[in-house]
Amino acid sequence: MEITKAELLSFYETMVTIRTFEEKAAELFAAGKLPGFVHLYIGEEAVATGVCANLTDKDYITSTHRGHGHLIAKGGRIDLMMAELFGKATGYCKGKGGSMHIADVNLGILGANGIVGAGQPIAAGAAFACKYKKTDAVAVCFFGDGASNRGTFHESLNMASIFKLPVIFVCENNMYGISNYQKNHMNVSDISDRAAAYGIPGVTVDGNDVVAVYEAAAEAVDRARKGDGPSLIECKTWRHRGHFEGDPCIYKDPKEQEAWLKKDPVLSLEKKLTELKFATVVELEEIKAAVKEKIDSAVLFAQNSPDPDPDDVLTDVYAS
Amino acid sequence: MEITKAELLSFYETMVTIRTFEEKAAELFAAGKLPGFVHLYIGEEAVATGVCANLTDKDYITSTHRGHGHLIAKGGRIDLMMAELFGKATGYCKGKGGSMHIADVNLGILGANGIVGAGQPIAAGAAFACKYKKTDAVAVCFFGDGASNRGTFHESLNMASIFKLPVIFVCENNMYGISNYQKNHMNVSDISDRAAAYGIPGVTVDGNDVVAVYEAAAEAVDRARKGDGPSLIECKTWRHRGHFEGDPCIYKDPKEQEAWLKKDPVLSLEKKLTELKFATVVELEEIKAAVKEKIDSAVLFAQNSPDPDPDDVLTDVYAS
Amino acid sequence: MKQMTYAEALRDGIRLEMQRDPHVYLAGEDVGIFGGCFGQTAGLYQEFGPERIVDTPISETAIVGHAVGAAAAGLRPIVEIMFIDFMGVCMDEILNQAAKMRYMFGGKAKVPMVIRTPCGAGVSAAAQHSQSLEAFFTHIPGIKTVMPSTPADAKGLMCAAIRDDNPVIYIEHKMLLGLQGDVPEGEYVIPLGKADIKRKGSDVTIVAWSAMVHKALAAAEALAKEGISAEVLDPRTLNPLDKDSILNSVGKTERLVIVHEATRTGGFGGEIAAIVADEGFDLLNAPIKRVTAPDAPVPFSPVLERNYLPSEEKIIKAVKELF
Amino acid sequence: MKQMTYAEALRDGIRLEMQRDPHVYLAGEDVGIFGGCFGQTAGLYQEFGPERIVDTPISETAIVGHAVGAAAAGLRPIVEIMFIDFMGVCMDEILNQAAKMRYMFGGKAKVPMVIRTPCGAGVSAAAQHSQSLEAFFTHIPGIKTVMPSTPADAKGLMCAAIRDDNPVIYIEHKMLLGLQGDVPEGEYVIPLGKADIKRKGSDVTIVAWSAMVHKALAAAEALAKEGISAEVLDPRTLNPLDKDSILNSVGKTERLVIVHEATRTGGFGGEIAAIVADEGFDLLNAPIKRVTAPDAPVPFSPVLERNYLPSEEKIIKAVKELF
Ligand SMILES: Cc1ncc(C[n+]2csc(CCOP(=O)(O)OP(=O)(O)O)c2C)c(N)n1
Ligand SMILES: Cc1ncc(C[n+]2csc(CCOP(=O)(O)OP(=O)(O)O)c2C)c(N)n1
Ligand SMILES: [Mg+2]
Ligand SMILES: [Mg+2]
Repeated sequence: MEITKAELLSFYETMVTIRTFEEKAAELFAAGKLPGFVHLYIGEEAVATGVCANLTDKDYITSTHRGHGHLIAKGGRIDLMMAELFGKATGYCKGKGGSMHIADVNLGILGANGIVGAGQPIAAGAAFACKYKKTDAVAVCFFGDGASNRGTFHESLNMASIFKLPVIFVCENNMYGISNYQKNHMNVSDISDRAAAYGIPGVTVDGNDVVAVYEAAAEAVDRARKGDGPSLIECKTWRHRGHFEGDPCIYKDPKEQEAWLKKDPVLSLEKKLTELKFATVVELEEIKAAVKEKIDSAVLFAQNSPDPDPDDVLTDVYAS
Repeated sequence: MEITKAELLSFYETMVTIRTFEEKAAELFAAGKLPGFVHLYIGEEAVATGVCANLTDKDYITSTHRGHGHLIAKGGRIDLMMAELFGKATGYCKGKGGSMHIADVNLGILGANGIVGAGQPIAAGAAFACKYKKTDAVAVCFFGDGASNRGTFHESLNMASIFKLPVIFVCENNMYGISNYQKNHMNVSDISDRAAAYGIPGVTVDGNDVVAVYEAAAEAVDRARKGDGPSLIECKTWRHRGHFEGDPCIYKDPKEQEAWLKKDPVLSLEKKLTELKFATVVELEEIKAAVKEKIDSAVLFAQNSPDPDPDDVLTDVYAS
Repeated sequence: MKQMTYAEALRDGIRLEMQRDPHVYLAGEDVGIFGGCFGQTAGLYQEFGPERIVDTPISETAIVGHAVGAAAAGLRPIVEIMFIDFMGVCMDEILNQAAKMRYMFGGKAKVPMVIRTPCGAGVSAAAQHSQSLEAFFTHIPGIKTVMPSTPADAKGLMCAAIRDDNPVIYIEHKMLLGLQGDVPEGEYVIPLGKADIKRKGSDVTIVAWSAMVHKALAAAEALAKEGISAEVLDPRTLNPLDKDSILNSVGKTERLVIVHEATRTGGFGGEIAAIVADEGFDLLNAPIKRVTAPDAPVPFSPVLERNYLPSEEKIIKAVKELF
Repeated sequence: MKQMTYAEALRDGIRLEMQRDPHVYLAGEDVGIFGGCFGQTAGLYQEFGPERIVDTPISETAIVGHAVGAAAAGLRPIVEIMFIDFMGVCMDEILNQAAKMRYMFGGKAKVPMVIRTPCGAGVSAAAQHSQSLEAFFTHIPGIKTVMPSTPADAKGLMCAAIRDDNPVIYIEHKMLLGLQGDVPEGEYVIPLGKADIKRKGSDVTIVAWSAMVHKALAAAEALAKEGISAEVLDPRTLNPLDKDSILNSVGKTERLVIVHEATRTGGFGGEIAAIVADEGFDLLNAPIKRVTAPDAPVPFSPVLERNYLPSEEKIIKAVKELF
């Protein structure tokens, strides 16, 4: 499988969009403009991008507390996302959800989720629906290394295997569950090894290499669409920032942090694009500038949007 | 490791005690004398016997809904057990627990349990206490093939591995979770393969061969006592009867049932004992007769015991 | 009308809805060939096959969690949790996923799913197989809670629960599963949120649900002989709750006794008492009494279990205290 | 006496009990070096080391389940669940194991353990990180439930919870963690089950707990200016509940308003109202009012969250309805 120039450039645009969105969110949070918790995806952009490049609007994803990247990669609208971070009435959730609960069911985005590991059975269920309805749609579940220790992981992978569900479990192993280093929270180094417990394929890839992620996901998605059941893909990566904004990260070894910063997925892709002569530095700058403009206008949209009506507290509890 | 005559004969007595206890329970249940549900262990006696032969009163076990065998093998008193099955005031739980909740904390028996898979974290916790107190005691967790699909399995084995807890997870794979055949509830044939997901040793043994079970458990217990952490042992076995008394077992293939009845663990041990000339048929009959007498007198004890005082409903909710 | 048991009636409801809507399916442990622990689903596997009657592993978390995902993706799952006692295992999926998805997403998701589960004591199944836990669910906004007491209600409320676009906990009492009664044939839907006066009366209102309706009716019968006319009101669904019917009845009788099998403290009886002590305070002529299980786990021994459960006698005694 | 925050005070309680009894240890996610999500356990790791301050994987089921086993085997675990919202994940371990072990075993086991967990809204943490779920635990016989409102109570109740031989849910409100107050130094144990009158009054009793105590006090202050003397009663522990103190207060004031942050339906306010509507019916001179969150998940936007929460104004309004 040869990745085309167009594909690579589109990966780049997505990754830059995520990066810029997140940098903007960090800036806004630091300035006291965003309420609540904010968990940023900076450093992990290649995972969502490489995986979602294999999906269409008919496919489903479940996301996590660290969800902005997944949503953007799956086609979520950044203006509605940004407005939601501000808690505005125009946001994806009308201000009811915030960063941890953004969703777009029409795009197959079944939500960020504040409960670690909760997306795993939900993704299995969405995949169940895809299969039940005899479509070739699939579901992708994003989750962390920490989440792979939750019971939901075990039950969902087992259930998906038994029912041959078209679901891809994508573990974003950034080596930490908050402050808990992978070595201290599990005794295996490759989380993909856990796939064997369910009789499904498991593979580990460099999560900072968008092409590697894309290719592994392509294979798993293809398998799922053909009716051959679920897979587990572990993407080794690193979060550049604290667990949430405000976390001073005292638990991280600065040397390790430094080493990983050198493996920045966006910079690596820039290097690749220029080396392959798919783009000049100037062209890349143009892409970045265009993205920045989009993000800035999303912020403007959000800031100019009205707050929700306080009485809206009581709507949307039940469907009628 | 050579098993001695004395050891083998003691295994035999334990297994016959379990078998006879269970046959009596079946008879009493059919006669309408026992309230509630009764889940019998007939056919699986070699597992509890082989494992518990490695334990002392200082060690802990957690049991299941199918718990009589574990309790007897760990030294539980059959008179108090039988009285509990009848719901009498003299029973292990003063009539409050019944078959599914018999315990003897002084003997390290942390209870049968009506929640499938609930014993797994409890056993890990008991092992945590053993280690914390710097004793060399261990904990054993018995559970079924069905229970190995619960999230508790995953979380407990992972936690036990990380903390190097002295706990042995003993999976009694009788190939069914109620009516659900193993092939339909998981896509691995050896449940011991799941140990790799936690970086701990896993082994599968013939669960109808008490010596094989004993030896595998001896190694795991030894490992645990030495501070080398947990293990998973899968014992392949078969329940001769329905899931609970009254279950007509329509889901079982009669041929498979027949084949397994031939592998009856009690009969196999009898054969071995006579072949090794450790006992004559007459001597074995004597053991059986003695056991039968003990069970009968336990039944008498139970039947002659008083019911609990109805007002006892309100005691024992809290420790004071 | 047809004579059916409560279990047959709820199954009839499932069957009709499955025939009507191909998006409805049933999943759970041993719901297929085995037909459910109390035979509730017997025959459905034969009729609908393994794609729509799905045996699952022992994985309650994944059972309920998968239903949330399937519902959000357009299906209408019915899942069985074998005993209500096991709902703790999948509580996060109920509390934080099923119940909140719609709200958190700003109204942009629909989670139509039913969790069927048997509750109740009476068969010496002891502390982990006998509970009445409805109060957990009534404290979760976003969830509806249904507790039928008769075969007809079991059918009509099952159909309504399946058609509802929200997560519904449908609680079937294990002591009622064999109860016979007249059940309308064919389509029969009882709207959620409508109480039923199971017996008319003028001196005291007894609010009771699920199995307790029958104990309340027996008590009312006995009380009638002593000249006390008790009205027995069955809310049938606790959420939505038909508050108006309760207040109307108390307006007439001026006295209220609430009966539930759940343990007393924090039971749903407290909520009903609180509503009436606020909105119906001026209607009341006497204290509000609750007849419930005591604050203890359910004991095993029949002798203890009998004393544990609310009874006709305890209801009669509570009613008489009001006169 | 020493000035401390609520978080420092509860930590002081943990520290003292850990110094006193080597069987006490603390386990949970990120309780070590990280010091807890809100800094509650900061410094304990340095003082007691990794054997007694134990970082766990993200496995709430195993965290609580292991505590049950460790407690039954002779230790006295304190475990942290990072947000009360996650208690659904480990509900079976609480409901069917911790709470029932002693009873099911006929009184022959002891399960001394504390589950610490922060509750409450106010920081735009949205629906899955802001709940007040105490009513779940008050409906589980075998569990005790503690909800301190001040630094001193936080310490005294923490020590009592750790010394108690039963499973105790210790709920710390996240908006109170930074609250300063006078705290007794050294050993300080407040017996579970003793309410505290946080303000004396004669015209109306306001029962409130946790963060709501402070809103009730503010309302009482404002009401005093209008000539209404409100008594603010903080039960401090919901189970055991100091029923007598509540009835005594209502006996004096003849009016009752209950304030809690949890959603209304099925909240513990219903239980208190029910008790008073039964045992204190003759004392009452007016309906019993509840001021609570509405029956909805907690919204994210500050504008919505503010309207969602009970406030001084809402309490004042409810009180005035009684006159
Ligand atoms: C069930 C549950 N437990 C704990 C938390 C608190 N928490 C939020 S994120 C997080 C760490 C998750 O680690 P991981 O899965 O590796 O994802 P990452 O944050 O590294 O992306 C924790 C413990 C939670 N939200 N839900
Ligand atoms: C959490 C939970 N789910 C379901 C049940 C109902 N149940 C009781 S025993 C059982 C089957 C258990 O299978 P397995 O673990 O293989 O043990 P076995 O009965 O074969 O000994 C089931 C589903 C339960 N008690 N607890
Ligand atoms: Mg991580
Ligand atoms: Mg089995």
